[in-house]
Order: sequence, then structure tokens, then C-alpha cells
Amino acid sequence: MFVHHPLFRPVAALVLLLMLDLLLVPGFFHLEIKDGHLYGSLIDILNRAAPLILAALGMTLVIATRGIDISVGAVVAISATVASMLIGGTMVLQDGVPTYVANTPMVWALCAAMGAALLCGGWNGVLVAGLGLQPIVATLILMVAGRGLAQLFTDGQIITVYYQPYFFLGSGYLFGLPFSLYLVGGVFALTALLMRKTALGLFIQTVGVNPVAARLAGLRTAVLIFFVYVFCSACAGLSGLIISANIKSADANNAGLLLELDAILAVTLGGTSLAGGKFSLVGSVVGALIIQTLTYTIYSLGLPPEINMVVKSVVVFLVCLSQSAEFKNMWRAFRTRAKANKGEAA
Amino acid sequence: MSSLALRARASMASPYFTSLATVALLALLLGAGGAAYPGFLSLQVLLNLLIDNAFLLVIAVGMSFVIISGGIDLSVGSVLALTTMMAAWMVQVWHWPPLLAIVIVLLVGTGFGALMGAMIHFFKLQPFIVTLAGMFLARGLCYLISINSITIDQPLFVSMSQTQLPVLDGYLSPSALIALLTLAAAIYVAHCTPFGRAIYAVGGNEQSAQMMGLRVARTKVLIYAFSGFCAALSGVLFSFYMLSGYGLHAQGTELDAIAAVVIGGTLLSGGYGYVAGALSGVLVLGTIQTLIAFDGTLSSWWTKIVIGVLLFVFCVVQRALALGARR
Amino acid sequence: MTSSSTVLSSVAPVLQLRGISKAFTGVQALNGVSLSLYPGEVHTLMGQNGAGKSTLIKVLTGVHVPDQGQILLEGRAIRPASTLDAQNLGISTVYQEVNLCPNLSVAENIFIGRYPHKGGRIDWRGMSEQAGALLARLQVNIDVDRPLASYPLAVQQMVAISRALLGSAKVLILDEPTSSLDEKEVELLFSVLRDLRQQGMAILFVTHFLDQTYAISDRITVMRNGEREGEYACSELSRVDLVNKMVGAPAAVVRPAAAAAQPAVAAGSEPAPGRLPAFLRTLGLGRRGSLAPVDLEVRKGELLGLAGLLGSGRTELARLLFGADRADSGKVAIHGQQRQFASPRDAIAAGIGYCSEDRKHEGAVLDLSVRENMMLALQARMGILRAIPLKRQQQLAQHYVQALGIKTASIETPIAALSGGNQQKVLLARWLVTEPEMLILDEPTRGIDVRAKQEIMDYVANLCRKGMSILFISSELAEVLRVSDRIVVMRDRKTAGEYARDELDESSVLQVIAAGASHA
Amino acid sequence: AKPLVIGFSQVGAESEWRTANTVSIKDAARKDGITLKFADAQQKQENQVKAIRSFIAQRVDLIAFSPVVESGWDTVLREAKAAKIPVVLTDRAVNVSDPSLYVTFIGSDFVEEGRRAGRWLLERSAKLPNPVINIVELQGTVGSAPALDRKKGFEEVIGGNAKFKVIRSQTGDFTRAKGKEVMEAFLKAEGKKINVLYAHNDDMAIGAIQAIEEAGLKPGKDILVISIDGVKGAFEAMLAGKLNVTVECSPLLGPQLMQLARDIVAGKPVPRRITTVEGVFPAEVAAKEFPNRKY
Ligand SMILES: Nc1ncnc2c1ncn2[C@@H]1O[C@H](COP(=O)(O)OP(=O)(O)OP(=O)(O)O)[C@@H](O)[C@H]1O
Ligand SMILES: Nc1ncnc2c1ncn2[C@@H]1O[C@H](COP(=O)(O)OP(=O)(O)OP(=O)(O)O)[C@@H](O)[C@H]1O
Ligand SMILES: [Mg+2]
Ligand SMILES: [Mg+2]
Repeated sequence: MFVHHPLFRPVAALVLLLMLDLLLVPGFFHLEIKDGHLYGSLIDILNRAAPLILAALGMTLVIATRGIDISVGAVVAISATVASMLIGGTMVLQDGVPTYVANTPMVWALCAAMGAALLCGGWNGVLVAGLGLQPIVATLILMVAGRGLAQLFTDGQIITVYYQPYFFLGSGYLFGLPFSLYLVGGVFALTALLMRKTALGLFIQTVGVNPVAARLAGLRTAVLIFFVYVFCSACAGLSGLIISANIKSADANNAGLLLELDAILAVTLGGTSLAGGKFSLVGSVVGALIIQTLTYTIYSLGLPPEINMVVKSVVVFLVCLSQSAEFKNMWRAFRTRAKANKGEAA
Repeated sequence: MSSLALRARASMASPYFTSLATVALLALLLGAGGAAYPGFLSLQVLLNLLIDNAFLLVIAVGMSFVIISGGIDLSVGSVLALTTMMAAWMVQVWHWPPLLAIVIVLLVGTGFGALMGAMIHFFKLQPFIVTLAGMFLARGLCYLISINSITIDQPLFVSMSQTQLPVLDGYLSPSALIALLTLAAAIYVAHCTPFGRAIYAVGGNEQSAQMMGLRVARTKVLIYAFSGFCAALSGVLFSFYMLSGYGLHAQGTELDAIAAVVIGGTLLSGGYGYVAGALSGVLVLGTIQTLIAFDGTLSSWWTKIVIGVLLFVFCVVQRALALGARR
Repeated sequence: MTSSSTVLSSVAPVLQLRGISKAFTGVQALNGVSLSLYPGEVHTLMGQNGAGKSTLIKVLTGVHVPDQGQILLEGRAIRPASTLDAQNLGISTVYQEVNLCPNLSVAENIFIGRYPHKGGRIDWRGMSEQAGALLARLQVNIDVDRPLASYPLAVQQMVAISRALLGSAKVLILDEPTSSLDEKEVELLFSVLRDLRQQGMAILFVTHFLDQTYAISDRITVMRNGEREGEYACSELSRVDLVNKMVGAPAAVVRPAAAAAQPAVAAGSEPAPGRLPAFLRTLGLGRRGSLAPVDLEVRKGELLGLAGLLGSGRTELARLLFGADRADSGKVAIHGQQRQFASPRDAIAAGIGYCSEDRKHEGAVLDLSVRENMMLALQARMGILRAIPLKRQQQLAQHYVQALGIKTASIETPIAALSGGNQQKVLLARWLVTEPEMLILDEPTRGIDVRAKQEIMDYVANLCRKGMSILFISSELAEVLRVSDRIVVMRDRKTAGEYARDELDESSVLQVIAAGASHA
Repeated sequence: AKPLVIGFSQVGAESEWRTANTVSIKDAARKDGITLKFADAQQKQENQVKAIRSFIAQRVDLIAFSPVVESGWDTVLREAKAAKIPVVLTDRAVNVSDPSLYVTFIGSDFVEEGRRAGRWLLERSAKLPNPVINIVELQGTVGSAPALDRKKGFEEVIGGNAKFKVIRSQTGDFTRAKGKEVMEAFLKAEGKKINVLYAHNDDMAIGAIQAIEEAGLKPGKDILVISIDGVKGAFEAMLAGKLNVTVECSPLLGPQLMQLARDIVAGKPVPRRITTVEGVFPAEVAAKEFPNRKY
């Protein structure tokens, strides 16, 4: 029965939100072809959700091992700045005519950026798996210092990029759809494959549920934990590229600010427990979409910015409640009692 | 003899030991500062650590209860802001008597926490998410009250803010005193009352605690209520400190508090730790900041990096000590 | 039906269960079970793994809410909504899985919830003293101020019992309290229970040991497949009948445990144990503060039994052999060549498997399914990339579910939903699938019912005949004697002698273990 | 004589503008041979208070700081006064009960910047044919001083005028990413109705411009774009004809501050309020101005 499927509730929540938009936001589902690609609210949502989805995917595995990674935002900033600085390019005025020049070949720049991200992941991994620090503190270190590093590279300036091919990552279109979607799809497929076709999924869950048993069963717990942090940072790095490519610049101080919170939120909205163990990649994707749709809805409803937070919190509360079996039971009990009372009254 | 060795091993590997390590390292940090910067070890600088971090200490105390019980509370920073906002609004705009205002905000904070605790326990929701939502809500409510900052010139608040309790040739603020009292009370509760022990039990193994017939529900709700109360109290201290209510106050304080608690030797996984650790944790963070302020040459980003590095060195040394002890 | 109830019918029952039913998703755990408990009796609940004993207990102590039926305490209908309610009503319970807080001290684990007070604050010293006294009553002499986690399962079991004995209850319920205790401890426990019975307490007792059942109980209620098979006076029911009633169909004749079974290797044409080639040999293997240096030889295809009292260091030895703890002295040689075990991986690579005594903390991965739990060790050995195809996994899982008679809704049900004994079987299967050269079994039959126990041990003995070496640790001397080819006795964390199986019998081995007759 | 010691508490490094401000002050100090104790507050008022306390403890000759927010400075400033350390505010005012708590305030006036933006729109709109002008506003961080004041100033000017309608106003947190994201939503919701975009800083404007282009419209033509700060990026946008005007808010307070510090310590009288020279740069003058932008 699909109603009992763990994914039912998150998906239902998403659908509900979309329905709301359908009613309140005129032309929300309206899609048109603009210079050769799809254009409309839904596309925007998917496009903007891309970085969050990536971060959430990485975070899912970390959380499955009973860990947490709050350095995601910092890693985003780092990879964004590294890429942007290397590609860079400056505008020079040649007798009044602005012209653009690029620095490093893009491939190298991207590799360097991802390399930096992997380094960050390795760092987190060593702290957690190697030294056995508590995940939240271990990653807190990078969360604080990472942004500092990024700003150190850029000297606190916003690095603006003038290099068309790079923009393609963030705002380019392929077969009418945003290119970032293909990136996300790729990463998702890869991860799902790893979980299905290899024993990785099983091992990660085991480590999350019962590390002692895992060790006695002969798992390399340390290696596994190390891996998930590296993976998480890699995802963060990639979303960093998308973000910076999208705004054609890298803002070391603001890029991916608080992204970690949204990512964790997405994972839990997707039905994965922060206590580790069973996890759902699809769930996390849905969770991310819920968040982005909500943000977008707030913008397009034209609500005053003061109440953004309240709305967001209320929705989160509701989604959580909708996922709590206990709440459902109590609700039922309440309803039946109400009915009974009516019966007596009659 | 072997059992003695065993005991020694156990005790040194215990959070008790890590808390001691924290204190030792703190002393080291202060010593280093004193050596590097003239006037760093002056009494007033040390007292300022307490004055400037009084509000953080109070939050950290509440946070230790939550963390020891195996939970987490991200809403504290926002609740703090909300408290300052409400207090300011009540005394400045509605001209309510300050004490009434303070009582009200404390009640509101406590209720807010209790509500979250109830959701967490009865609906089996995850603390992280519930309190995260609580964090958004509290901030949001601030803006609903007003997006401007409100200056407080109410006499009581002002005097609380500007009174200086002489200590030797330095002085301490009333807030700092309140914070220390809170800490003392919390330590008593944690180690000498059934409620306090129940917190540890729940943190050790909630299901077992239930099976052993402890009032898990009541305990958990109370824990979050207490954390809410602490957040509100520190909000009051904060409004003494700043003499203003503002929706953007104390952003990210929840992380500082968590860091302080963990540095103080409490395990995030719950069950192990000491409320007293909160103090050492807070002082460590405070000292790091003071060091940077005294140095006075660091750019914004170097500030971040240095904080990170110091945190790192700290955690690693602490860890190494614990491991070395276990060997 | 039986006269026993008429005997007691003069007295009113303290506790009555009427037509209790409880269903979980997929299983009808209890189906119209009735039971009456009289003051001053020890009432034993027997049944195969998964019969519904623990569930019944959980229902009447407010852990589960029954779907149907009612509970009467002294005639009044009660509905305990939580264990606390049950306690307040005078029902104190020791559950099957030790339910204590590992982070609290032993003393606190006994007293939490009902601390002795002095002047508004907890009276710590008084508490420690009382706790010490309570444990001493069971002759467990440990430092009660150390965290519970620093003691092995057996001790934790004792602590749980002491907690239940604290305070004045009308009804005492013990769900397999003896599963990890040995004769000595059990005897101590029973003497305590007898006192309580004298004082008119009603005791509900669950065990899988026939001897214990007959040693202590006045009446026996047999459960089968969630239903009450019948209630009998202990005196009127022979062992064979009892087992038949538990199993249902008349079972193959049950050998009284003491009687010698087929020794693993003696059968067929294998050479006598003495001349078997060694698989593993240790020289002065030890670890400071935990185990004195041990010389041990495990031969190919033999079943080596480790006997000893609690705390004699058997588990420690096993953990060292498996690399779970690092040895700080001595050598291990596999097939004559030196090995260093830095972690279980190394041991596994060398063909060793280890089934821990603590299934809850060191074995079961509760969220995962029966199949996944079984595949874990094998998959770990094969590495991450070479995933075992699902088909193969299902075959294996199905095979062992049958071979070990595991009672589960399906191989995909989470292991948490299985009964204690069945979880134990799954964990055994986890290691059997890896087909190790040597298997270390630490209390493998803990909480497994008579029939299954025998089946399992015979299954294991069979593997021995096929050439697997087995190191068998059990608190049940009788069983060790029954199945082992050789027996190594441990005392005070060092080996206290080695004996061929026919050198020893119940009495002599007890001597060696306790007093320590010098090794001939 | 021993060199002058100034303790300066900066808000943070939340924007290019802020960084330029920091750089200017540091350079100026170095040039004048003044020892500068610099403390970064990571956008937190409590950190600024801590920093000021430690400056007092270090007995610096003068304390300067750009407050995160106007309110809540009484106590610590009293301590400074008690320690006889003069205090200078840069780029944001504070409201304290006792005006003698600080010597002077040097910096720009956010409200005035808002007004200037408004006035420019008034003039420009004269040339526009359409009867009503629909404006969308990208606010700064909710509750932050510049956001509040720039909104206020702008409304003061266009408020009374029935011709102008602010149809959407949402926060873009002063960042390009948010600016773009929000603008996208606006465009979907309002489409071609939008005539004018008023952004509280250049970064949001730059982000929004991208959104406008991706929507197939021409920023600067189909939609007039007004922003504040006047950072390099804005000028580049103006050169490309995508931004119509940026109201300067000069971060280069360094030299003035140092001079001021010398005077104060030397006991010379100084004015209570010193506004920095700031201009309004329409696209027309951008090319001329661009080369001599330092930030
Ligand atoms: N929480 C649960 N969810 C689903 N099924 C359960 C649960 N607990 C027990 N069961 C099922 O109920 C049946 C009875 O379990 P129970 O633990 O009462 O058996 P038992 O008699 O205690 O067995 P053992 O002697 O091995 O402890 C088993 O089939 C088990 O799978
Ligand atoms: N009855 C007891 N009294 C005091 N201490 C005990 C008792 N039983 C066990 N211990 C403690 O148990 C620890 C070792 O027990 P452990 O179970 O590891 O040894 P073991 O021989 O494997 O026991 P088991 O028979 O349960 O396997 C020792 O530290 C000892 O202090
Ligand atoms: Mg059972
Ligand atoms: Mg053992």
C-alpha cells in the first residue's frame, strides 16, 4: 500500500505546496519556450534547488553514519572562489570598449576547485574518523576557518567572472532544461548506483546503527566514515561551482551561507533520521524541493519579508507533524472520541 | 591491582577527565596570552571574560542539560533575541513595570521550550528539526514585533547594565553574578536531584529509562523547558548588556553554546558530561576572542581562520590527552 | 484441568490474565492467553523461541497495550499504561534484554527513580552501601560506583535483578534472568527467590533450562505459537512431556543434558583429537589488567570448550584471539605462521569468526533486516565493491532460516522484531555464512530453547566434522561437557588446566573451576 | 613621542564595500604611522562590545568603530568615557542617552542615500511616457540599519507621489545570489509590469540584472535599475548600459579618520558630524569615473 511508503508523506507535502501555488500564484505552472529553452517558475525552482539537492545528497550519507557536517557552506564558498579566481578574467577598457579576458583554462580551474573541496572533505574525515572528534565540532572548525580561507584568497572582494563557458554550469541550458539539472541527475544516479550495486549502502547503515557490531563484523568503520565526509564535501564543492557560475561571481562571505542548515532540513524532511541508519536519497531530493518551492512561493506571494521566517517555520512544523505516526494516532483517537461524544449527544 | 589499573583507565578516559583537560588548557591559553600581550592577565580582563560572556554561559548551561539528555536545542539564539525584543517592547512602548516584563518573558521562553519538548517527545520528532523550526519561528516573531532595534532607557535596566560590583580592584556586572548563580543552581540540580539524574538516564538510554519506570516524558519536556528558560534569562541579561531589543541580536549563538558545551567535555551523543564544563567551554571561547582583540592586527578573515585553528588545536590536544590516558 | 490449580484454589490469585491477545504487523504474538499467578509460588513460563513469553510479560507490565483481554491484580482490573504504573501497582520486572543505563554507576542503576534522600539531596554514600549489600546478596562483589558499562553482561544481569529485588513488590517477573549466568550464580539467585516465595511473593519466571525449571518452580505454563498450551503442576509433568508440549509434535527423544552426546570428532574415522593438526596456537597471549598470558592450541576440526566462572576471562580471551582487543604480549600463529591481529578484520582474513555474547550491543544491527544482518560479515570480507547478488543473499538467508529454525515473518523483517532467541540464531548464521576455518562462539545458545539449542549444537558439531575448529564458551557446564572434544578451564583470568572430554564430569570440572585441583 | 594608538572595531567583512572601508582605514593608519588595533566583529554587536572593552583594558588613545546597529551602546561607551578615551563613530550613528559619550560621527547618511536615489528617479521619470511607474524593491537584510534607512529615504521622496507604486518589496540579504533569486520570482509574478528596480546595494542589483536578462528583457532600458554604494561592479554594469545609476556611499574614510584622531588627541575642537563627500553617478558619467574607482 503506497500510503505506507516512507516517501509518501514528503511527496504529499510537496504536492500540497504546489497545489497552493496553483491557487494563489497566477501562471505558476505556466511554461513557455524562451530563446530555445523552457522558461517558467517550475524551471526556476528546479534550477535554484540544484545546489541544495547536491548538498542534501552528500549530507544524507553523513547523517546515515550518525554524523553531521556543518561545514558545507564554507566548502561551497571555497570551491566557488577557487574556480572563479582561476578562471577570473577582468574587464579592461580598450578605448572605451569593454573587453573580457580569461586566465586559467576552465578544466584546470574546475579540477582545482573540486580538489580543494575534496581536501576539505579529507580534513573533516580525518578529524572525525581518524581523531574521533565529535562530528559537529570537527566540522565546526572548517565552518569557521573555511570561509576565512575563501576570503583570504579573494582579499574580501567579490570575484566577478567574465567567461561565458563557465556560466553554462549555472545558467546554461541543454535540450531546453537547465544544465545544473543534468549535473544533479548525474550525481544522484551515481550515488544511487553506489548504494544499490555495491555494499556501500549496507555498510553505511550498519556503521550508523551499531558501530561496535560493525567493527566486530569486520567493517572498516573509519574508512567508511572518512569516505562519507569526503563525498559530502565533493557534493558541496560541486554546488559551489553551480552557485558561483549562476551569479557569474564568487562572494566568499555569502556564498552558501547557512546552506548546511537547509541541507540537514532537507534530509530530515525526506524522512531520514538524524540518529543514523536507514536513509533515503530520493527523500532528501524531495525535501530539498519542498524547501526551494516554499522559498519561491513566499517570494511570489508578495508577502512582506518580515514574515518569511514565520511562514517557513510553520511549514516545517506541519511537515514534521505530518510525518509523525504518533501524531496521526492521537489525531485519530481524538476524532473517534469526538464522534463518540456526538453519538451520546444525539 | 588490575582492577586498580582498570579504574584508573576508566576514570582518565571519562568526560570528567576531559573536563579537567579543558581547564588545564584554558590556563595554558591564558598564560600564553599573558606572555604575548602586556596587560592581558590583568584582573579586569579576566572579569570581562565573565561580564561579556554572562549571557552565553547561561545559554550553555541550558544547552548542557539538553545535550546530556541526548538532544539538541538550536532555538536558543533566536529565543534570546525574541526575549530582548519583547522586554524592550513592554518597557519602552507599553511602559509596563520592568519586573513584570521580565517575569513574562521568562515565562514565554519557558513555555516555548516546553512546547518544543512536548512535540519532540509525544510526536517522536527529531530535536534538531523541531528546534530548528523553533529558531526560525522565534526570529520571525521578532520581526513581527518590529524590524527596528528598540533602545531601552528604563531605569532598572540601565542600572542593572551600569552597576559595577567591586571585586578586589576590578568589578563584575550583576549579569555575570546572575549567570554564576544559575550555573551553581544547575550543577546542584544535575548532580543532587532525581530530575538531574533522570536527565543522565535518558541520555544514556531512553528506552531503558522508560523500562526502568522513569518519567521520561516529564523529564524531556522539563529539559527543553529549562533550556527555553535559560535562553530567556540570558535574553534578559543580554538586554541589560545591550540596553536594546533587536531582531538580529545574537545570531549563531546556538553554535557558540554547543561548541562551549562540547569543549567543556560533554558528549553530543548524550549521557556523559558535566554542567560545570559549560563554564570552562565558554571561557575558552571568550579567551580566544580576547586574544584576537589584543593582538589587533588580524583582518576579518584571519580572525575566522585563527578562531578555527585555535578550536582545532584545542580539540586535538584534548582528544590526545584522553586517548593517551586510555592507553 | 490440572489438579494444581485446585490445590491452590483456596488462595485467591494475585494476578490474573484473561484472554490476552496482541498482534504486531505480520505476527499474532499472543492469542487469547490466560494465566493466574498465586502468592507464594514460583510460576515458570516455558515455550520455544518466539512463543510469546516476553510479549506476554511486556503486555502485563504496560510496555505493550493488549489488543484484547484484561489483567486483574487482586481482583481489580488494571491497565498499566507504562512500566512505572506497573511498578507502582507492585509488579517489578527484569526484562529479557538488560534494560539499564550504561552511563550511570551500578548503584544508580539500582536506585534511580527511588533514591534514598538525606536533607533534600540524594544520599550518595547510603546508596552505594545499600547497593553493595544488595549485590553481595548475589555474591557479586564489584565497585558499585563505576559505570555499568565497565562490567560484562553477566554482572549487568545481576544488577538488573538486584534492582527488581529492591523495594517491596507483590509480583516479581523475571524474563530469562539466568541466560548469561552460570550454575553458581543461578543457585544464589534461586536461594533468594525461595526466600521471597516464603514471604509470599508471587514470582513469574521465564527460562529455557529444564533443570532450572524443575529446580525452582511450583507450576509451569507452557506457551506455543502465542497460545497457552496448558498449565501443569511441576511435579506432574515429566521433562519429555514438557518438551513435547512446548514443541507440539512429539519431539525426538530429548537427551538429558548431562548424558554425553556424540562427541564431534570421535564419530567416523577421523583421528583422535590428540593427533589433529593445530589450526591456531598462542604463546603467552595476554593483555595487562584483563588477561594473564595464555598458551592455547585450537586444532583443526575439533570443538574446544572453555569452562570457567563469570569473570574468569573467557570473553577476554576470545576477544584477544579475534583482535577485538589488542594483545600487549604474546604471539598468535595460524597454521604455524605468525600473525598480528590489529583488528577483527585481520582475524577474519585469517579465517576466524566470533559470535559475541552481547547480542544487543555487539551483534544485532536492529534497523536492518534479517537478511542484511546475516550477510554482513560475508559482505565485509568480500569488500565493498563485490556486492553479493540479491538472489544469492536470499538463498543463503532462506537456507539458514530453515537450517536454524528461525521464527520470523520474512527474511526482510527488521531483526528488532524478532524474539530474543531468534535474534541470537540470526547472529550465529551471520558467521556460518562466512564458512570460517575457526569459529569462536561466546554463549551462542544464550536464550535459545532446549530443542533449538540441541539442534544448533549438533549443527555446529557437524561443521566440526567437516573440519571447522570451534572455540565454545558457555556458562552451561553440562553443555560444554556434552559437546567438547577438549576442555580448557579458566580461573581468575588465566588458564587453569586442560582436559580431554572423558577426563571430566560435572562434579570434577566444578572442582577444577571453583577450588582448582592442580592439573594432572 | 610614542605613536598614537587607535582601537578600531569593524562590523565584519560582509560586503565589498565593507572590505574597501577596512582597507582604507588600515592604509591610512600605516601612512600616518599610527598603531591600529583592528578587531573584526563578524557582524555581531556583542563582539564589538567585547572588542571595545579590550581596547579600554589596553588603554588605547582613541576608540573608533562602525556600529552594527544604532542602539545599545550606552554602557560600554560610559566605560570608555570613564577611562577618558575619546570615541569616534564611523559610517553609522548610534543613539545614546548622553551625547557626550562620543566625540564625533564621521560617515555617510543612509537616509540621504535613499533620498538621492528617489530624487534621481523623480527627474528621470519626467522623461518616461508611462502614467504610473511600477517599482520593485530589493531590500537589504531585514532589520539592518542601511536597509531600514535606504527604504525610508526613498519613500520620503516618492511616497507622496501617486505616479509611483512599489508593487513588490522583498529582502535580498545584500547578496547577488538572493538578489537574482528574488528578482526571478518578481519577474514571473509581475512580468512586464515592472518599470523600475530599486536595490539597496549594488550586489543585489547586479544579481537582479542577470535575472532580468535571462527573462529576455533589457536591464537599463525595459527596466530602470537604481542601486546604492557605487562599487566597481556597478560601474562595469553601467558601462555595459545595464545599470542606470548608483548612489555613492563612500567607504574611504581612512584619511579623514586619522586626521580627526590626531586633532582630537591634540585637543583641537572638531565638529559633531562629518559627512563624507559622496556623489550620485548616473550611467552617463560612468566611463569618465570608472578609471579612478579604488574599490
Ligand atoms: N516489537 C515487535 N514487533 C513485531 N513483532 C514482534 C515484536 N516483538 C515480538 N514480536 C514477535 O512476537 C513473537 C513473540 O515474541 P517474544 O519475544 O514474546 O517470544 P519469546 O517467547 O520471548 O521468545 P524468546 O524465548 O526467544 O525470548 C515473535 O514471533 C516475534 O517475532
Ligand atoms: N560475580 C562477579 N563478581 C564480581 N565481578 C564479576 C563477577 N562476574 C564477572 N565479574 C567481572 O567481569 C569481568 C570479566 O567478566 P567477563 O564476562 O568478561 O569474563 P568471562 O569469563 O568472559 O565471563 P563470562 O563467563 O560472562 O564470559 C571482570 O572484570 C570481573 O570484575
Ligand atoms: Mg523472550
Ligand atoms: Mg563472557
